[in-house]
Order: sequence, then structure tokens, then C-alpha cells
Amino acid sequence: MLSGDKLQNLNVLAAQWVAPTIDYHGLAPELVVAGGLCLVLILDLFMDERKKWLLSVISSFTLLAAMIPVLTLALSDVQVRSMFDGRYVVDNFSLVMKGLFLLSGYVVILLSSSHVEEGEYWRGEYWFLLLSSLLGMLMMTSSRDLVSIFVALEFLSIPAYMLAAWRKRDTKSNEAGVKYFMLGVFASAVMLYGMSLLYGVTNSTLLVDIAAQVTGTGEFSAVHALAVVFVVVGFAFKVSAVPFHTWAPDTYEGAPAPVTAFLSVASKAAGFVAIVVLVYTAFPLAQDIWQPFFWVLSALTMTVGNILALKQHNIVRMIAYSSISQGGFVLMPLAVAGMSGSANSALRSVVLYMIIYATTNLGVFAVILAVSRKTRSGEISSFGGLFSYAPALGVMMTLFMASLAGIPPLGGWIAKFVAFQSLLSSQSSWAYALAIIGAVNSVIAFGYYGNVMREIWMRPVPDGDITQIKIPGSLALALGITSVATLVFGIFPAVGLHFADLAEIAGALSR
Amino acid sequence: MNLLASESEVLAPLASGWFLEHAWLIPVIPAIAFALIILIGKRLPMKGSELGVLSMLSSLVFALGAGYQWIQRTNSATEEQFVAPVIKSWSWWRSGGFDFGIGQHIDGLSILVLIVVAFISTLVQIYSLEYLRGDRRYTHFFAALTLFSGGMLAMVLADNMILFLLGWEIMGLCSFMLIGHWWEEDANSRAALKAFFTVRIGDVGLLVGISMLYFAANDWTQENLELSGFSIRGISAWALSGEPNSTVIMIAAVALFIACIGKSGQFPLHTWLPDAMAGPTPVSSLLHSSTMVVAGVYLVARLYPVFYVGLDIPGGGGNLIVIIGGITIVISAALAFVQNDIKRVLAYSTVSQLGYMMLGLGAGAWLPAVFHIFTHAFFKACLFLGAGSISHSASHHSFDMKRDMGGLRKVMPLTFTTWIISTLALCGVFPFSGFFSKDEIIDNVGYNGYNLFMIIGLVGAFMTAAYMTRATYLTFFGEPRGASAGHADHGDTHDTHDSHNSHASHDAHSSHNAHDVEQSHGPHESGLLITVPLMILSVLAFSSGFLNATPFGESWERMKLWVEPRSVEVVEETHSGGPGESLIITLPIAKEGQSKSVCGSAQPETGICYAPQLNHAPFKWLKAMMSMAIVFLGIAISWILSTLLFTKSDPRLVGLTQRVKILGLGHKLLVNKYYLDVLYEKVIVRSIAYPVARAAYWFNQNILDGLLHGLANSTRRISGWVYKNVDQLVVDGTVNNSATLTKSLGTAAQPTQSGKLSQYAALLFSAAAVAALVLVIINT
Amino acid sequence: MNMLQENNWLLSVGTFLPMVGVVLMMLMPKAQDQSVKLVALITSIATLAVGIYTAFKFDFDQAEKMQFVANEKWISVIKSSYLIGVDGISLPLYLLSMVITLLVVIYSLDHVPSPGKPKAFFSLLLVLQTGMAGTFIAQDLILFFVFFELVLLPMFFMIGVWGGEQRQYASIKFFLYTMFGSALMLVAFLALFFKTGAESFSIPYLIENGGSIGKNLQIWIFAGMFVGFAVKVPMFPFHTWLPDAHTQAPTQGSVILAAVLLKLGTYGFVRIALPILPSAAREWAPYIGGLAVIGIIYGALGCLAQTDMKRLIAFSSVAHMGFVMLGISTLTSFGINAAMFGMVAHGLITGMLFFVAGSVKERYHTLEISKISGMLTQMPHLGWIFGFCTMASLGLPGLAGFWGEFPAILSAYNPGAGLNETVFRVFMVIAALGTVLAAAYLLWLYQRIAFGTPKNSGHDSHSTHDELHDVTTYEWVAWTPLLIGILVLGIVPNLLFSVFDPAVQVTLSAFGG
Amino acid sequence: MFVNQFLLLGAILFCIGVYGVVARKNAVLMLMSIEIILNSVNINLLTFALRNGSTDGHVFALYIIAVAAAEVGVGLGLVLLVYRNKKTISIDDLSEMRG
Repeated sequence: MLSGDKLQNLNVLAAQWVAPTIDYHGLAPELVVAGGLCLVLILDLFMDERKKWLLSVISSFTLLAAMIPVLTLALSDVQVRSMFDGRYVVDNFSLVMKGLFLLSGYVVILLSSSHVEEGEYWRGEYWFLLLSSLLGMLMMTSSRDLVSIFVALEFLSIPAYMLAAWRKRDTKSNEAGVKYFMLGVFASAVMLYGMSLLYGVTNSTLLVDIAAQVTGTGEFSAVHALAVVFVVVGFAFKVSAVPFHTWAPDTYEGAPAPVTAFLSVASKAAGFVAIVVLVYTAFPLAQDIWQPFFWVLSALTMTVGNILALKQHNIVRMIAYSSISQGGFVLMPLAVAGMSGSANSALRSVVLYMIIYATTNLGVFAVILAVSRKTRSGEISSFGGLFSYAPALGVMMTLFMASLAGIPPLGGWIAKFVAFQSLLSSQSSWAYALAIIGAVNSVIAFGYYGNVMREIWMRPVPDGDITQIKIPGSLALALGITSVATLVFGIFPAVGLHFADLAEIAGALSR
Repeated sequence: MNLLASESEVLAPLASGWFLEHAWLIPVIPAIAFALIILIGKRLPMKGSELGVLSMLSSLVFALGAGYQWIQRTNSATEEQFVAPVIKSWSWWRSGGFDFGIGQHIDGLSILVLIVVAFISTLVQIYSLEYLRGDRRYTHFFAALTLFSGGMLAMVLADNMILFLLGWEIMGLCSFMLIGHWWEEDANSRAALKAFFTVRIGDVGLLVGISMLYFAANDWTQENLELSGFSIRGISAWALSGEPNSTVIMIAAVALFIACIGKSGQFPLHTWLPDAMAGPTPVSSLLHSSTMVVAGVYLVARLYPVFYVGLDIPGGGGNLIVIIGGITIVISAALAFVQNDIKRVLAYSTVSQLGYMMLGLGAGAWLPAVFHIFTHAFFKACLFLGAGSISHSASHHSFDMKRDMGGLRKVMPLTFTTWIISTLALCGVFPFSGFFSKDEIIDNVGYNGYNLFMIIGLVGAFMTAAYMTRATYLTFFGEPRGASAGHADHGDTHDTHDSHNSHASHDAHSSHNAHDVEQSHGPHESGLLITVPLMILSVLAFSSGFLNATPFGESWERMKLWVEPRSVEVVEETHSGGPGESLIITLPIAKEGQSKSVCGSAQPETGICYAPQLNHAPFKWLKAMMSMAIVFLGIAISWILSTLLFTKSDPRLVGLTQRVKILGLGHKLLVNKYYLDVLYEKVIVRSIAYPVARAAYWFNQNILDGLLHGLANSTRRISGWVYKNVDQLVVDGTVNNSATLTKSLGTAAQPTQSGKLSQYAALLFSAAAVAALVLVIINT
Repeated sequence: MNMLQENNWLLSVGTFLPMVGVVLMMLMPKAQDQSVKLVALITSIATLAVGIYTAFKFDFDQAEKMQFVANEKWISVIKSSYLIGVDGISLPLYLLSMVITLLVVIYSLDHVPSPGKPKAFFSLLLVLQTGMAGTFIAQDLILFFVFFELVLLPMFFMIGVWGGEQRQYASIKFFLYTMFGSALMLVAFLALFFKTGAESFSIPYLIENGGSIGKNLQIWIFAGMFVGFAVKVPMFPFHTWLPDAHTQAPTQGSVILAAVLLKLGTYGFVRIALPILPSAAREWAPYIGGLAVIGIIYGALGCLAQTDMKRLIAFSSVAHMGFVMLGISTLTSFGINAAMFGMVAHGLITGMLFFVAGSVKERYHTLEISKISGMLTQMPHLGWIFGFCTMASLGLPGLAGFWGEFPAILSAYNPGAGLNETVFRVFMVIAALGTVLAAAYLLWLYQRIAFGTPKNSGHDSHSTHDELHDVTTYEWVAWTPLLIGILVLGIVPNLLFSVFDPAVQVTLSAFGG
Repeated sequence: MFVNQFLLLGAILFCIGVYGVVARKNAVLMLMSIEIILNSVNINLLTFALRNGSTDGHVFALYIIAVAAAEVGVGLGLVLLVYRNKKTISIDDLSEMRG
């Protein structure tokens, strides 16, 4: 029961409230997307069935349009735009990540369009949900406050739950949705508990304020540890780090392929964004807490992901596990990000890895979609002899697989290389240990990537029919973009590294 | 370098000449000829054989020219002057500070052997023109012969060990090709393989020896002579300089001698030589009697200082070389008794003669040994060619004395005469060449204090005389048998020599068409192309001995003058290399008998010494008579026995070996060649080729390769999850072993992915809780 | 190390020209196999032409210096640059890779192994060529690593698609082995990078500063590199991929594998591991030497146990590379010269042997030694060529093989400073015995295959006699250069030694000469 | 100060919720347990806000309530979907995909 003066106090606080100034240029990308999704929602109501393919066009153009302000922001000489006294920040990091989200979202739409056209789907809602989830991601990149981070997280998750369960008649799809939802909500609940503790010990939800107070030592350090772990768990779930990965395989397998692509790339990336932002701006002094945590997470993630992936027969499920273990490589440098000198390289490596991983993985899904149009099967064996009747697809899949396996001169290798580099730059014995684990894992990984290549090149066609595969234009476009990007990132790593290098988080405590 | 540019007061300038300067052409010619034969030989009228013969002739001319000029050179020198070898060398290749030269090292020894090789090769090639006419691989045969001569000549005049090794190996290759000339028959190719392989084993010694000598000597030679440690001259000088560490040089000498054992068919590696008789007869007479097999002996003579110091030859008593030589003499001579194949008799006799040479070298009788190379070449070549001539024209290409020969003296008078001359020479009967060399060896061996081995030598002489008499008797006396009696058809000769010497049947079918004519009428004398070389050789077999006829006093000892290097110290003017420009510092000549002379193994005060001080036994007629007596005794006994045994078939002797146990055992032992082959082939080779290699391979497949397999298996049993996958994984062997391991781990991890939502949630939260707990504990 | 910069475009052209050919082929419609072959042929010829031009431009008087050095920005963020150049060590191998590729292409013109797909086949060949050439010119660790890995995939597919019965197993095995090695190698590279102050990946820079690293650390870093290179060589415990890969690979694959790919490992030792980490190299040398001689004997014994001709040759590679590694392990310029020579010689000889094996397989439809006999009567030319290679391979003086083998043995007699002489002398004797075994298995092989009378029973019932034709024109064209090379290098070894020597001297300057 | 009791309450609720999520097989019950956790969070936030005398906690709590509503909406929708297809809401029957 509140005593009177406390209430008075609150009233006073309320009275002093002044409306914040809003930098519309800074918010432009989000606004564009928001407008786009409203447009889609409304048009969906009035548009007749035959014209609904326009919705995909509209939403794709929305994303491209949203790229424009991102570029202008990048070019504008204002380096950091801070709103709501620092709760919502537009810095290089967020711009790079926004670009990544928008483009991967664009590719996902390209993947989806043909897929969604076939089969009785509620198209309008599909695009609407996709866009809103993307909007949540855009927000995530700029959020610098526990509240906004939480909102952004739910904003990008809830539509994703529905997308996962998209095939309403398909029990697998339902199962995927329910599992994803239940665990997701549970994880975010745990995270929220952690956040509440954070708020309690620091009396602020603003990350920068938290940063000053949360340390691995001193008063309340136990609470700090608890809080940090719980918060991180919430996002470790998003990036499906072992042992919080359990939802990923089932969901990926059950959800429609384009959605899986979206989940495995964009929402995973969003999780990493949140982790990076928290680590760099909220817990910079608490590295004693999160470094060991990330060490274990990363080691477990890459190892378990790999050895489970070896067992899979379903291509999507295999990719799910592979993306889990890839996540382990992304986490790798974070295990030393607290050490002097390796903070920047760790950030760079995470961003670069996300960029390259996104391109490659989207490419993989593009190929899977294209092939499954003919084979109607998710089995790895259905790729048998692909090279003999669809050489182009075969070569592309080989490229993507090799890139994921980290074989030069394809994108994957530079990502892995930079990860190793920033890990070892700390020169601590823990780092070397983790590096060895990573090296061994990168070999094991070839076990299943190579398996796919083997199917494509060295195995006979399972059902012997070698009819050509008709690839719709959008899919072809997606394939083109991703494969070219994969090659370019590999052969001219400077390109990818340029963006990765730009990404600095404003307000991050630089060591 | 120009050797004539010698300014020295004391010293008369040494004569030289074009042939000496350009001796390196001698091996080059055959090499070129070989290339030509390979390339265009088939198109030539005589299938390339003419190229071979011509090249050999020209080499011979060059060699003789060089020999003549060498003699002039020695004559131009003063009595005690060191006659410098004519050395030219060019840098061949350079690597890591090492300089590998190529060049010639011409002195008496190399000239002598050059002439022998060139001469015999020429004759043999001429002989082969007839002998192999119509052979399937006529051209290849001549190509190989020519290449062989090239290699041998190159080895002989090599100025450094690398070139020496090169020639050495090329000879090995050619012997492989020539023994296996009729490779359709398995036996021949196996004999070829055996020969190459056995020699190759010895070559390990050569490699090791060369390396050791190089590294031991290089610094010294570079410093004092500006020569690389490979240069023969440098090594010799170094060996005598008293520098070398005794164990190093000893090991090096032993290593080198192992190579000689292999090449010169000394005990215990002699077994390849008799089998090598599978080759065509000209090959046997050229490679395996007169030239190639003496390469080992030549190596010892060439690097004599190394052996001299390393094995302490002047010490007397006994050393590795004499022991091996002595053993070889006796055992091979004994083996020669039980052979029915005439070529094998000769082969074993060759082995034992080589034993004599080794014996001589080992006992410090350098000159007689080298001289024996010279004489032996002629009479042994002659004997082989004679055997060839017999099989060629009389016995339908069979070499079996007991079955297909006998009484041939009437039908082939020429062959018979030459054979007898050479045999006498081989036995060392007085005026014949063998006497002057072999008797000298025995004499000097004794004189240098190796009395035991002198006795062995005499025994050997006795046995030699005996088995040669037996062979002669079987071949030329008694009644004609088998093919030589004219009533032999080919089917007969084919199955006669099934087991050990099936080459005969190959003589047959290889030159089949050429001999259909001769099969019609019986044995007859061979054509001129065969007999002329025989006659030339027999003349030399008789006369060559007089070149160093010690009995007739100093003036006859030409060889000593021409060939033996003089062991005086040479003061090198190191800035201008080459001993041609060398000063004599007059020293008291070391007295006879004191082996630690100034040029012995003791460190000379000044200057450098290239050859050890050797002693020469003064010739005594008494000793000569004694050995003569022994020889004649051998001839007589053997003659009587042979007559009784083979012609009269005296009951007391026939089947004696069956009746008397001891003799039977001995006979058995000999027939089985002391079971050495059994030891080598059945025991050693088998044990390597089969079990060991199998074991290694098994190790490879099951241990190394299967290591990860094993790991995977064990993990699987422990976890017991996926034993059913094993078959799949192994059967479709696509999954890498380590992947198998990790896969089974994956299976072990799968239950975490149960698909049960509540379990997922439990895992999620418990993980978070545990992490939090641990970190809380850590951080407080 | 001072460098010569002029016409530094040469190397890049020579390296990436094949990729142009690949692109051209990709653009072609599927059907036209002939034009595909034509493009491949022209490309490889052009590449070799560039290579030869490079050799002409190469200043042999300064063979110890890096020449045609190009240094472009590549990945400035991680301090890695596009730094290429050749010196006396790289040039011969660089050319070797080009020659071999051309010959393989020629050979393949009428020997495209089943299942056809010439387009893919030739593209992979050319990609391989780029990878191999690039590895030999790269002077930056990262660049080196990229090229080093670039050869993996093409070879993986070449074995896996065009290989024999067990091809898929062999290919995956090959790949995982090599990748395992290179993963550790990468970690080692990175450790090296940071321990030298995180300045640069360029090899010359690291050679200058690598020595400053503490000894124990060096040893660990060296261990990483060792695994990476030793798998490629392959040295004794890591060799088990080789027999499978060789046996299963198509002829062309085996030839390239033997002739060039194995050299990447030994080249790595000479170029990177030794000069950058001298003191670690000294510590490791005895073990390397030991493994090398084990490899020599072991490979020979493995050969003796084989019944399959190709597998035998594969095992002989283990033995021969053992000699190369022995030479390297002596850490003397002489030994390393020998090793370099051995690499080239082994490339020519074993490559040739695999060609022969391929032709035998094609004619007899089997490689079982016991089933082939009397080749000399059926196909005299092939038989003689085979004999020639056999002799060269067993190290007959006067042929190329000898100059790799004998000096290696010789050099082991006194190894570089700080190495235990007795140990290495023991190695020397063992290695010398190895030459005997080499003679044993090779002659044994030759005797049983070439000599004797042809067996026309059973196995070649389906190989009619017109199939047993002698060497064809394509084969002659593809083989003659190799045969000539073997002979010429045997007679004039200085051709190579004079090129290697200065560069090797410089490489060893880290060891104080 | 009576803050601790509230925090304790929050903690207890959190544990109950977690237990419910882990132990309940009924989807709706799971949803409710999650709601309990969220409420425990709210209690925490409010308590802290009160203790620290700042309004952020209230704002956060409001957001959580709003979002929770949305979540429950979606969650029940999904459960309904499952029930329509499988005629059950026991989440243990949702294990088609595993391994």
C-alpha cells in the first residue's frame, strides 16, 4: 500500500514529463516497413483472389524501399542518432544489421512467392506476418533498453510462431508451431525474470546505465550473475544454442520451407543482435559471468549440432542441426569478447559471420525448394544424381555446402577464419582450447555436407526420372543473388569485412 | 688443366698426349652408339650390330692409343718419380655447397682395365654377330652390350666416386637386361632378378661407403688438394695421410668391400653368378667372367689406400679381404666338381679366380692381382666363347657335358686347341699367362706373411687344375654322347635342362630358324666369326703373361713399371692443382719388408702420398716348381679318375657317393651349393617378401587404418545404441571412420531430442539454472 | 628478403588463366564435348606458354630472390595481402604443375573416364591447376591456405565421380584426412600470426620475425603445421588415405595426385615450416627423419604385399616421399636440395608410372599383377616405357630418380647443426636398405608383368586382341615429355640444382647456413 | 522494509510456474503456468519500482501485461488448431518429429 508522499512523488514525476523529440529520418526504415505491412493487410481485405500475387510484389518492394533510408542514413554525416534519451539508437551497427534483415527478408519473399502461390494459403496474412516479424527485427537492432528489447523480441517472435504453424492442416506444421511457441514464451519468461532482477539491482532499464553497475564482482554479484544468465538464456534460445536448441530441429522440419529459411537466418540473426547489444552495452564489465558461459555454449553448440547432424536423413532437419553448429561458430569469439583487444574483432566476426551465413543458408534453402518442386521429398537421398539432370542446381548446392563447410575460396571460410582469428587474438589458453574444438568440428561438419555433395555427384538418381526442373523466376533470382554473394564474399573477403568493420555499437564500452 | 705445364728443377716433364687427354671419349663413344642403336638400329642393314662393333673398335683404338702414350709417360719419368695420373674433371652439378664433378682419372690401372674391357667387348660383339644371328631381340642385345661397355669404361676411368657409382649401376642394369635376354622363360627372368637384387644388396655398402668417405675426407682434401671428397685421388691421398680416424676408415672400407662381394660374386653373395649363366654365352663371357665381375676387384684396387689403411693390410696375419677371398677360392672350386653344365663349371672357376684376385689384393700383392685381372680376362673369355662355340655348332645349344658332349676334339680342332691353351693358362702351367699372375699372387701372399692363405691358394690351384681337367675330359675326350653324337633332336635338348639351366632350350628356340640347317648334319667346327676371336684370345691367353714375367728378371716386369703407382711423396703446389706439377723431395726409399714405410699408414713428414709402399716377393724357381708340381698332380689325378669314372666306368668309383656316406653327404652339400640359395631364397627372401610384408600390410590395414574403426566399435559397444548401424556403416563404406565414431556419439545424444515438449522445457530451464548456479558460485 | 617487382602480372595470369577456360566451358551448351576438350587443351597450352615465358623472364642469377612479386591489397582488415612471387624453389614446381596438367589434358582427350561428363571433368582439371599453381606462388599464409584448400574439392570430385569401385569411400577419406590436417594448420598459422605481433601474414615478414617466438611455443605451432603438411605428403602414420585415393582415382587423378598434390606438403615444409620456426624445426627434425625412414621401409614392405599394380605404385609413393622428407629433416641445404629434386623427379616418374598403370588397366581390364604377364611381347613399346620408369623409380643413376634419392641418403650422414649425428647415420643406413627393397619390389613387379609369356586365359576373354594395342598417339604425345624429362634430369641434374640451390641457401639462413 | 516478502512471493510464483511448465502435459495448463511466471516478473518489477521510486518498473509491467495478452491469444489459437487436427491438447502427443 503506497503512502501518500510516494504517490505525490509519482505525480510530480508524471508532471515533469515532456514529449520526446522523434528523429523521423532515423525511424524511416521502420516507418516504411510499418506502412508497407498496413498496406498489405488492408489490400488483402479488398483484393480478389487472382490478384493476390501482387501482395508479394508489394511486400518485396516495401523491403527494397526500406533499404533507401537505410542507405541515406548510412551516408548521412550524423554518425549516431539517439532517441528517447538513448533508448532507441541508430548507429552503424544497427544500420548494417537492418540492411541484412531487409535483404534477407527480401530473399525470403523471393523464396516464398512461388511456394505460397501453390497450395491454399492465406497469402495476405503470410506477407503481413513476415513483414511484421521483420519490423520487430529492425526494432531489435536499435533497441538499447530492456523494455524496447523485450517488445522487439516479442514483436519478431509472435508472428514467427504463427508462420511456423502456417500449414493449418498439417499436423507437423502445428506441432512445429506449438513447440516453438511454448518454448519461446517460456524462454522469454525466464529472460523477463532476469530482466526484472536487473532492473531491481540497477534501478534502470536503460542499458547504458545498467552497464555501469553490473559487474561480476562486488555487492549483488550473485544477483548479477543470475540476471545476466537468465537474460542471455532468453536469446540463446533464439539463436538455438545448445542446450536451448531443442525446438529448432522440430520446428525447422515442420514449418514450411521458406519460413524455416526465415527462422534459421533472420530470427537467429536477431537473437545474435540482441546478445551482442547486451554484451557490449549492458554487461561490458561482467565478462567474468558471460565469457565462460559463452565458451561452454559455443563448444556444446558446435559439437552437439555437428554430431546430431551426421545422423539426419531429412535435408531440412540436417540443415537445422548444421545451422545450430554454425551458431556455435558465431558464439566462439564472444567467449573472449571481454578480453582487451579482442572486443572489436569479436564484434566484427559476429557480424561478418551473420552476413555470410545468411547468404549461404538462404541459398541452400533456395536449392532445396527448387529441388523439392520435382522430388516432392525432404530426404537427403532425393538429391541423388542431381548433377546429372540439373547441373546448375548441383553446382550451386555444392558451392553452398562447401561454403558452409568453410572451404576456401567460398564465403564460409573467411567467416570461420575471422572467427578463429578474433578468438585467438586473445591468446589465452581457453581460446586455444576452443579453437582446437572448433577446428575439429569444422572437419566433422564436412561429414554431412560432403554427404550431400556425394548424393549430388556420385549417386544414381533414386527414381530414375531425369526431367528438367522448372525454376520460377523469383527462385532463380534468389539463387543468383545468394550464389554470387557467396562467391564474392569468399574471393574478395574485403567486401564482407568492410560492412562488418563499419558495425560499431554506439555507447559500447570500448576496450 | 694442362699437365704439361710443369716447371720443376729436379723433375723431368711427364710426357702426355692427345689420347691421354681425351681418354674420356672412350666411354662416350659407346654411349652415343647405344643411343643410335636404340633409335635407328632396327632400320640399319645389320640391325644396329655394326654400330656396336664399330663403337667398340674405336674405343679399343682410343684405349690402345692412351695405353701407348701412358707407356711413354712412364718412360719419360725418372726412376723414382711419381707418375701423375692424367686427371681432368668438369663440374657436373652443384648443390648445397657440394660439387659433383665428372671426369677422367687415367693411370696405369685404369688404362690396363680400359684396354681389357674394350678388347674383350670388341671380340665378344664380333662373336655375337654369328652366335645370335636371327635372334628375336638382336638389336636390343647389341644395344645392351654397348651400353654395358660404356658403363664399364666410364666406371673404370671415373675420377670420382659418383661417376664410378653411376657406371657401376649401369653395369648392373645391363647385366639384368642381358641375363634376362630370353625372358619368355620364367627361369631366366628370375635369374636376372636374382643377379640384380643380390648385387643391389652389396650396393648399399657402396652408397654408405662413399658417403662416409666423402664426409670424412672432404675437409682434408679441400684444404690440401682443392679436391672434393668424392675424388678418387683425394680419397687415396687422404687415406694415406695418417689423418683418418681408424674406425671410420675401417667401417668405410668394410662397407665398400661388401659392395665388392656382391659385384664380384665373393662368398657369401656368389650365388647369383652361376645362375647368371642363363644369359646368352657371349654375355657370360663378357660380363660374368672377364669384365663386369672384376669391377669389385677393380674398386679395391682403385681405392687401395683406403683398404690398405682401413683393413691394415700391411699388418699381415689375416683381414676381411683375404679371408673372404680364401673362402671363395676353395668353396667355389669345390662346387665346380659337381657341375654337369660346362658354363657353370666355368662360372664357379670364375668365382674362385676372383677369389684369387681378392686374396692378392688383401694380402698386399697389388700388382699380381691386377695382372691377374688382365690375364684372366683373356683365357676365361676364351673358355666361355669356346663353350659357346661347342653348344652352337656341336651340341645343339646344350651345355650339359655328360649328356651332350664328349669326343669333340676331333670334330672341332680349333675350339679344342684354344680351349686347351686357355685351360693350361687357367691352371697356371708354366709358360702360360696364368702362371705369371696366379703364381705371383700365391707367392706374394706368402711373402707378406699370410702363410695360411698361401696354402689355401695352393689348394685352390690344385683343385682348379683338377676340375678343369674333368671338364676338358668330359667335353673333348671319351666317346661322343647325346647331341654331339649327332642323334639328338630338340625335344631331347628341351627336357634335358629342365631344372637349373633351361637357357639351353632358349638358345634353341631363340635362334631357331638360323640353325635348322645345322641340325641336319652333326657336330662341326664353328664359323670364322666365332673361331677368329677364339684364336686371338688363345694367343693372348698364352702370351699375355710375358708382360710381367718375373722369372726372367727386372727387365721383363713391364707391368710393375707401367701400372704400379710409385709410392713416393709428392709435394703439391696446392694453388695450381694437379700433381703433374709436383716436385720430388728425395727421400730414402722405404726398405723392403718394413710395412710402416713413409708411405705406409704413418704420417709422412712432408708432402702427400698417393700409393702405399708395396713389397714384391723375389721370384724363386723352387717355389714355382713346387706349385707347378701341385698343378700337374691335380691334372694327373683328375685325369685318371675321369677316365676310370666316365669311360671305363670302373665299378670301384661309379656310385661311390652312394656307397660312402661321408662322400655322399659332401656330394649332396656341393650339389645343393652349400644350401646358400635355400637360405637366401627360402628363408631370407620369403621371410621378407611374405610374412614381414604381410604383417606390415596387415598392420597398415587393421591397426593404423582400423584404429578409428576400433574406436568407433568400442564406443558403440559401450553405448550399445547402434550396433545395427555398424553393418550399414561398414557395408556402404562411405562414412569415414571418425565420422562413424562421431555418428555413434550423435546416436547417443539423440534421446535429448525426444520430441517431448515438456522434456525440452525441462532441459531448457535446468540448463539455465545450472549455468546460473555455477556462475553464481564462481563469481561470489 | 628483397624482391624483384618487374612484370609482376605474369604470375597472376599464369595462375588464373585456367579459370578463364573454366568459365568458357561453363558458358558452352552441354552437348559439344569436342569443343569443350578443345577449350581445355587450348587453355592448358596457353597456361604453359605463360609459364615458359615466366621461366624465360626469370633471372636465374638471382634465383634466391623472390621475382615477379605482386603485392596487392586483399584482406587488409586481417592483415593479409595478395602477395605472390616465385624464387628458385617455387619456379620448377610451378612449371611442373603446368606441364603435368597439360599432359593430363592431352591424355584425357581420348581417355575421359566413365561416367563421361567431359565438361565437368576438364573444368575440375583446370580448377585444380589454378589451385596447384597458386599454392606454389603464394607468399602470404592466408593466400597459401586458400590455394592449398582450393585443390581439395576438385580432387574430391575427381576421385568420387570418376573413380573405381570404392571411390566414394576413398574420396571422403581423402577429403577428411586432408581437411583435418589443414584445420590444425590454420590454427597454427593464426597462432604464428599473433605471436609475431599480429602484423602480417606475409611469409617473408614471418621469416624475419618467427625466430623470436619462444621455443616451446614454436614447437607447438610447428606441430600444427606438421600435421597439416604431413597428411598431404603423406608421412608414415598419416598415409592411409593415399593407397585408397590412388587406387580408386582415375588415371588422371592419380597422376596429378602423385605428381603435384603430394608436393604441396613437402613444399609447405620447405617454404613455411622450416624457415619460420627454425628452432622448432631443429627439435622436430629427428622425429621427422625417423618417420621418414619408417615410411621408406614401411612403404616398401607395403609394396611387397600388394597384388594390385596401382596400389603397389601408390605405396611406392609413400617410400619415395620418405626419401624427400629424410632430405628435408637433415636441415642442410644439401639435403633440402635433394628433397626438392626428389619432389620433381618423383613427380615425373610416379606420374608416368600411373599413366602406364592406367593404360594397362584400359587394355587388360585388370590391375591384378598375377593376371598380367608378357606385356613385352604383346605391347613392346608400353613394356619398354614401363621398364624405363621402373628403372628410374628404383633410383638408377643416370635417371632422375637417383638424384633425389642418393643425395638425400648422403645428406643424412651429417645432418645440420644441432642434430644428433648417430641417429641420422642410422637413418642413412636404413634408407640405403630402402633402396634395395625398392629395387626388389619394382623389379619383381616388372618381371611378373612385362616378362614371361602372355596369359590369354580367363581374365582377358573380354579384352580382345585389338584391345591390346600398343601405345597410341595421344599417349605418346602425353608421355614423351615426361620420359625426356626423366632422362634429361638424370643426365644434367644441374638444370634443377642450380635453380634450387641459391633459394635453398637463403631459406636455410635461419639455421645459420 | 517489506520488499523482501514481495520478492519472495515473486520467486515462489516463478518456481511454481516453471514447475507447471515442466510438469503439466496439458497445453492450456502450460500456458497458464507461463502466465504465472510473467506475473511473478510483474510483481518483481513493481516491487523494485516501489523500492527505487522510479516509474520504469510500472511501464515495463504494463508492457508485459499487454504482450502477455497477445501471446496468450496466439497460444490459444495454436492449441485450438492442434485440437482441431488431433482432437487432443496433450502436448505429449506432439512428438511426430524427433531425433
